[in-house]
Amino acid sequence: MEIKGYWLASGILGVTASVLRRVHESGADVVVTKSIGPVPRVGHPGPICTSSHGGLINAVGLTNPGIDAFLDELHRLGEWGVPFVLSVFGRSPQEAASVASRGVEAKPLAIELNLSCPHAEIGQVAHDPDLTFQYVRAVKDAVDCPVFAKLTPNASDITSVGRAAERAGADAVVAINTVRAMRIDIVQRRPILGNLVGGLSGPPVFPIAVRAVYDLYASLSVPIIGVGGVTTWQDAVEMHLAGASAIEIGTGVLSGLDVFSRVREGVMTYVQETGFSDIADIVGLAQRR
Amino acid sequence: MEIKGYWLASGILGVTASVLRRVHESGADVVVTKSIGPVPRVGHPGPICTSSHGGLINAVGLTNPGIDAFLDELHRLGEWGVPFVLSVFGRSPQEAASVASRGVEAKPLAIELNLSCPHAEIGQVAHDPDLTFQYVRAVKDAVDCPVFAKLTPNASDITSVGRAAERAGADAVVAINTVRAMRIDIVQRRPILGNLVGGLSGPPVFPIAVRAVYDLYASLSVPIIGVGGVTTWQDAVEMHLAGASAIEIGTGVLSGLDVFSRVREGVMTYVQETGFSDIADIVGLAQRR
Amino acid sequence: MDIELSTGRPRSVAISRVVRENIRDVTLFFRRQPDSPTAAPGQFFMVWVPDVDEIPLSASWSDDEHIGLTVRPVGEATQRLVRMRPGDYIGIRGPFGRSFSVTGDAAIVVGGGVGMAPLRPLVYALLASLKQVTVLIAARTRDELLFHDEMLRIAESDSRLRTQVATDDGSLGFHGLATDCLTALLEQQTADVIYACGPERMMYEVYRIALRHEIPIQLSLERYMKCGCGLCGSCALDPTGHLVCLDGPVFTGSTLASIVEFGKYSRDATGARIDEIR
Amino acid sequence: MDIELSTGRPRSVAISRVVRENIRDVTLFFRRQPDSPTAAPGQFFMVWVPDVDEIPLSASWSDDEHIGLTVRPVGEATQRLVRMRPGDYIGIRGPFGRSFSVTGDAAIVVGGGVGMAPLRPLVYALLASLKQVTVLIAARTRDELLFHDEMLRIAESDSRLRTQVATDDGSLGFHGLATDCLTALLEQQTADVIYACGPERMMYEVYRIALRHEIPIQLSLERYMKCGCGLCGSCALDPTGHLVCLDGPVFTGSTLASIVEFGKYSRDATGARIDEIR
Ligand SMILES: Cc1cc2nc3c(=O)[nH]c(=O)nc-3n(C[C@H](O)[C@H](O)[C@H](O)COP(=O)(O)OP(=O)(O)OC[C@H]3O[C@@H](n4cnc5c(N)ncnc54)[C@H](O)[C@@H]3O)c2cc1C
Ligand SMILES: Cc1cc2nc3c(=O)[nH]c(=O)nc-3n(C[C@H](O)[C@H](O)[C@H](O)COP(=O)(O)OP(=O)(O)OC[C@H]3O[C@@H](n4cnc5c(N)ncnc54)[C@H](O)[C@@H]3O)c2cc1C
Ligand SMILES: Cc1cc2nc3c(=O)[nH]c(=O)nc-3n(C[C@H](O)[C@H](O)[C@H](O)COP(=O)(O)O)c2cc1C
Ligand SMILES: Cc1cc2nc3c(=O)[nH]c(=O)nc-3n(C[C@H](O)[C@H](O)[C@H](O)COP(=O)(O)O)c2cc1C
Ligand code: FES
Ligand code: FES
Repeated sequence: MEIKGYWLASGILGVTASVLRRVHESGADVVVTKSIGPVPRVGHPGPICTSSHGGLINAVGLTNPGIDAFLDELHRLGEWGVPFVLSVFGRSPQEAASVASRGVEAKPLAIELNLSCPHAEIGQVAHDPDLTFQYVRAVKDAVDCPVFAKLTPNASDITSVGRAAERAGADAVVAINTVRAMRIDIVQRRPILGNLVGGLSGPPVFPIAVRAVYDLYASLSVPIIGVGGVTTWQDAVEMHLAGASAIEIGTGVLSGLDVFSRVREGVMTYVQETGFSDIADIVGLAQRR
Repeated sequence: MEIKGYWLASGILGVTASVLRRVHESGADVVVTKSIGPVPRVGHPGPICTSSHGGLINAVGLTNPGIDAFLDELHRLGEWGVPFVLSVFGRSPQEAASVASRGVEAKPLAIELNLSCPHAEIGQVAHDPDLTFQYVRAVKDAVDCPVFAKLTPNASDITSVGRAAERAGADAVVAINTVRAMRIDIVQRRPILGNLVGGLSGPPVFPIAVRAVYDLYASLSVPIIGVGGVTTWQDAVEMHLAGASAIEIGTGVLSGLDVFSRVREGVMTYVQETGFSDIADIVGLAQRR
Repeated sequence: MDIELSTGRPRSVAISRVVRENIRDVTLFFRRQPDSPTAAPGQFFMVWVPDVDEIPLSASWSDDEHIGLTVRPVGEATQRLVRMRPGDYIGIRGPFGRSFSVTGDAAIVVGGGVGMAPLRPLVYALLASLKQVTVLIAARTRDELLFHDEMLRIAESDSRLRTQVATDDGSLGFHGLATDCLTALLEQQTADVIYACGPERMMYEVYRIALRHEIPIQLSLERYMKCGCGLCGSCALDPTGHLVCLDGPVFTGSTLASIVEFGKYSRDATGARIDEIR
Repeated sequence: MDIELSTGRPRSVAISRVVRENIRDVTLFFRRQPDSPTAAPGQFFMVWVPDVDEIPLSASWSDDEHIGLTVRPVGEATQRLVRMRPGDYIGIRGPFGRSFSVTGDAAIVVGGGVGMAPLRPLVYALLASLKQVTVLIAARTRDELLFHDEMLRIAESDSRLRTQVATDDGSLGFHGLATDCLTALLEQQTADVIYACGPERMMYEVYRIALRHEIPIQLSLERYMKCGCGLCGSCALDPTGHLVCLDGPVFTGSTLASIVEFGKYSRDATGARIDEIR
């Protein structure tokens, strides 16, 4: 598949075929599903989200119906011709691989391997290059389609983890997942989220994501899929210049499902007005200097 | 020294005795100096700061006149009776220890060991528990006053690093320093900061700091000094509830030097209205549950 | 994009008053925070029940000073709520969702069980706009009728309001289902709009009755909600992807015509399809 | 706290016009971004010179459409700037700092070297407020006089403006220092406010002259600046901790009376004290 365009990020609205189709029809070039595991999972008790200083913190906790039930939704996406990427997770490389190999039945464009949810027990994978290598290798061995590794900004050294994913055969890396965060209610004097801790997304994390994409682009040769805090075309241009070939938008859907087309049109106008012929021409341009 | 109150964070305005006195007189209980090294250091070329989606990114680059020249300023602080903490850094444990032992001549309340600047070459210390242990131990051995270790949220596991600092004898830990970040200018298509990358501070990092403080409080027995994104008394209450005994404010001075007294008064009113007798009574309260 | 506005942060409020409405339902009142909007009829809040969960509840009362939530205990969160006392804290996000819109001249309002909660403020809004209103309150038994006394009291002084009761066991009013009562009603009187909230099986029948009589309707749907604000997707409807939290909970009959799952199936907390509606 | 407002982000603007003012100084014009404020006389911008540094420069021109910066090449950043051509990019944050305030009825304005930059818009502001203005333009030699022709031109049509020139080498006007010229001037005329900008040695003497004559003054100071917005502390003054970027750059005589370093010493890029003023 070609890594380009403006995609729906995993976990936002991505639990049924119907809404994923709607997001696609509203302008998302590709939709990434909610991260799916081997069995149904309720996730964390509510509250599962809260705003914070311009951002969003969530601790959904990988709620999903399990790959078996979700295959129905995937097949529907296929019938409807919606271009989709299947996000998967697992408690071991084998488990992730088995979910992925069940999922490819439904012919996703690619598998996105979520190694990086900061508020679920699997959060620690993408902190460790070796573990990341094992997960990516296991999934690559299990499927024929492209495999993307989704990384966490909470790792000390995201580029080592990215390089491990690349060595293991990842066809692209996705950066970033949410940043560890927490809010406390000062009236009840207790953490707000049912899971106590969660992950920060939205505008506050944008410069953290730009930095991750920039660093990864400088040290990897596979494409980077940028995600984190993008809500405007200016953000998207910046993310492309840092090195993102495609961009995923999650929290930004709160500004309306037309965010994908608004962003795309803005970037296209920018590309034309600055004399380039294609968005691909600006990818990584901030790296010269 | 008692770890309590509202302090000026290191690196904000902290390069001369005069302005540090002014900040103290404007309401900061304690002022922490700019991080001082062994020799004069110009820091990074400009731009050294930029706003980003409600936050601030800086790459000052540890600009400082070196401990020898800075001793004059410290002595002046002493004469003026300004309660101050000396922040130091070094490229090796020995170098940090030697800066600290020169600095204690001027009788700081404590030494704050900056192990965590995300945009200078020394940034990597507080990613590694062992290295952190060595730095803290070396400085502890060199000085008689309390030593605080300042940690980075960019570490995969801030609590391991905090525990290493505690084992090495740190009298408190300070969390958090800035979060790795970057902005790119979309007209010139190059990173904005002279140093390309910098550190995010201000409101966007607040929930990241709360989480770090909460996690550290749960696993350490030394006091936690909370810092990151505090600009209102509500923020400060939240930080105390997470586990901060004292709170440092940096970027928040952009709202006026009276931020310290505004925050203090708000917290005191909160403490009284909720039936507690002292701010210390609410420290860590969000941990029950 | 204003995340503060679209998602919000649970704000703790102390329960100021607890009113037992009938043998099952309880209304909890709390003071409205001055900087938060009042709720329009049909809008809901995400209500944080400490240590348990966050659940959607409609505003059954909303004025400048107070907000009221009427709760029927069906599981852990709602049971915890109905046991609350003045001074206890809950957390509030919202109001969310689209409200009922006041149209037409003669309305029939059909509330089944705790479905009367969002309809109570609607009745007041309709009367304020000088409409003729017939409210049909249905329950399994007379002890479970919600807001019946209040509606009777209004009807005493305002002839534009008529009340009608239906109980499954015949303990008061019409003996039978709300939908049978509605059918009977429509033989005697006409209406140019029908509003309904209650068990989905009931609403689906109301929808079919209205279709048959060619009367426009507005129904308030329930689906499992985690975020309440268009992020998580758990409340999405097949096959259009309408979100109950954002595009609803109030839907018109013409939108419902495109919702294949309406009256047929819904989804559980994991997102899995369950062939069960409430 | 609005960091966007207080600190800002360098915004790239293309140089629209380059004007050589004299053998040293060059004015660079660019279009003002519609959503950014105009600069009041005495306010400055932080100017990002790509690949080099970010430095403070006063607005020498500011109207609804354009902003002008007049630059004297003294080091890498300023040399790069004076070589710029239309279409080249710089980044702009600001405007920052406190401006001159227009007071009194008869003003003397003393500009030494490129110190005339912030004084040019001040002269216009004074005249717009119907003041009598004497502008004293000083330079080492006539070829380095800044805005002299422009001031002469205004004076031709507006009798309230008088111009006076002083050159160190006597190549035009008064032969000698600006301060000696000012002393001579004050023997012929009086003034109820003095404004000055230029080398600190000059400003310090102007300050002492004004003190002797008991005339209120406003001076624009220079100190090393990294942030321009009250964060880094590099521009702090001893012993009060006044910040040149935030509390200045324009200070009144009464504030300067408390600044021991004024006219005596300053600090270098590391923050170390240097017994050197410009
Ligand atoms: C828009 C809307 C408005 C509502 N208004 C009211 C009201 O005014 N008064 C009232 O009593 N009830 C109302 N409900 C229903 C109420 O939200 C559920 O009864 C409540 O969530 C049950 O939670 P529980 O923990 O008590 O029960 P559980 O044991 O968790 O579940 C009992 C039943 O409630 C459903 N449920 C559980 N959690 C949710 C959730 N987060 N969202 C939706 N359904 C859920 C379950 O699927 C199950 O069918 C409303 C629901 C929606 C969607
Ligand atoms: C409020 C203010 C307004 C100014 N307005 C003008 C103006 O309108 N026109 C003009 O030509 N100059 C102006 N200056 C001076 C100008 O900022 C310096 O000449 C410039 O920074 C020199 O940079 P450089 O790289 O060319 O020289 P360098 O080689 O870096 O330094 C040459 C001299 O400039 C000083 N300097 C360097 N960087 C800075 C800095 N960031 N802040 C302050 N001083 C610095 C050095 O200490 C040294 O004395 C102003 C300065 C201030 C503080
Ligand atoms: C409510 C919510 C749920 C999410 N669930 C997932 C998930 O299941 N899998 C995943 O890889 N990322 C998940 N994420 C992370 C997003 O895909 C994305 O990486 C992150 O939110 C940053 O992008 P944004 O700022 O555009 O939202 C979730 C984010 C949010 C806000
Ligand atoms: C301009 C600037 C300079 C800083 N310099 C230092 C420094 O020298 N040493 C240090 O330990 N932290 C430094 N920091 C980090 C702050 O002390 C603080 O940890 C961080 O900014 C988060 O707090 P805040 O959000 O209140 O600013 C600096 C921060 C800023 C914004
Ligand atoms: S409840 Fe989350 S999208 Fe509707
Ligand atoms: S230049 Fe940084 S505080 Fe003034």
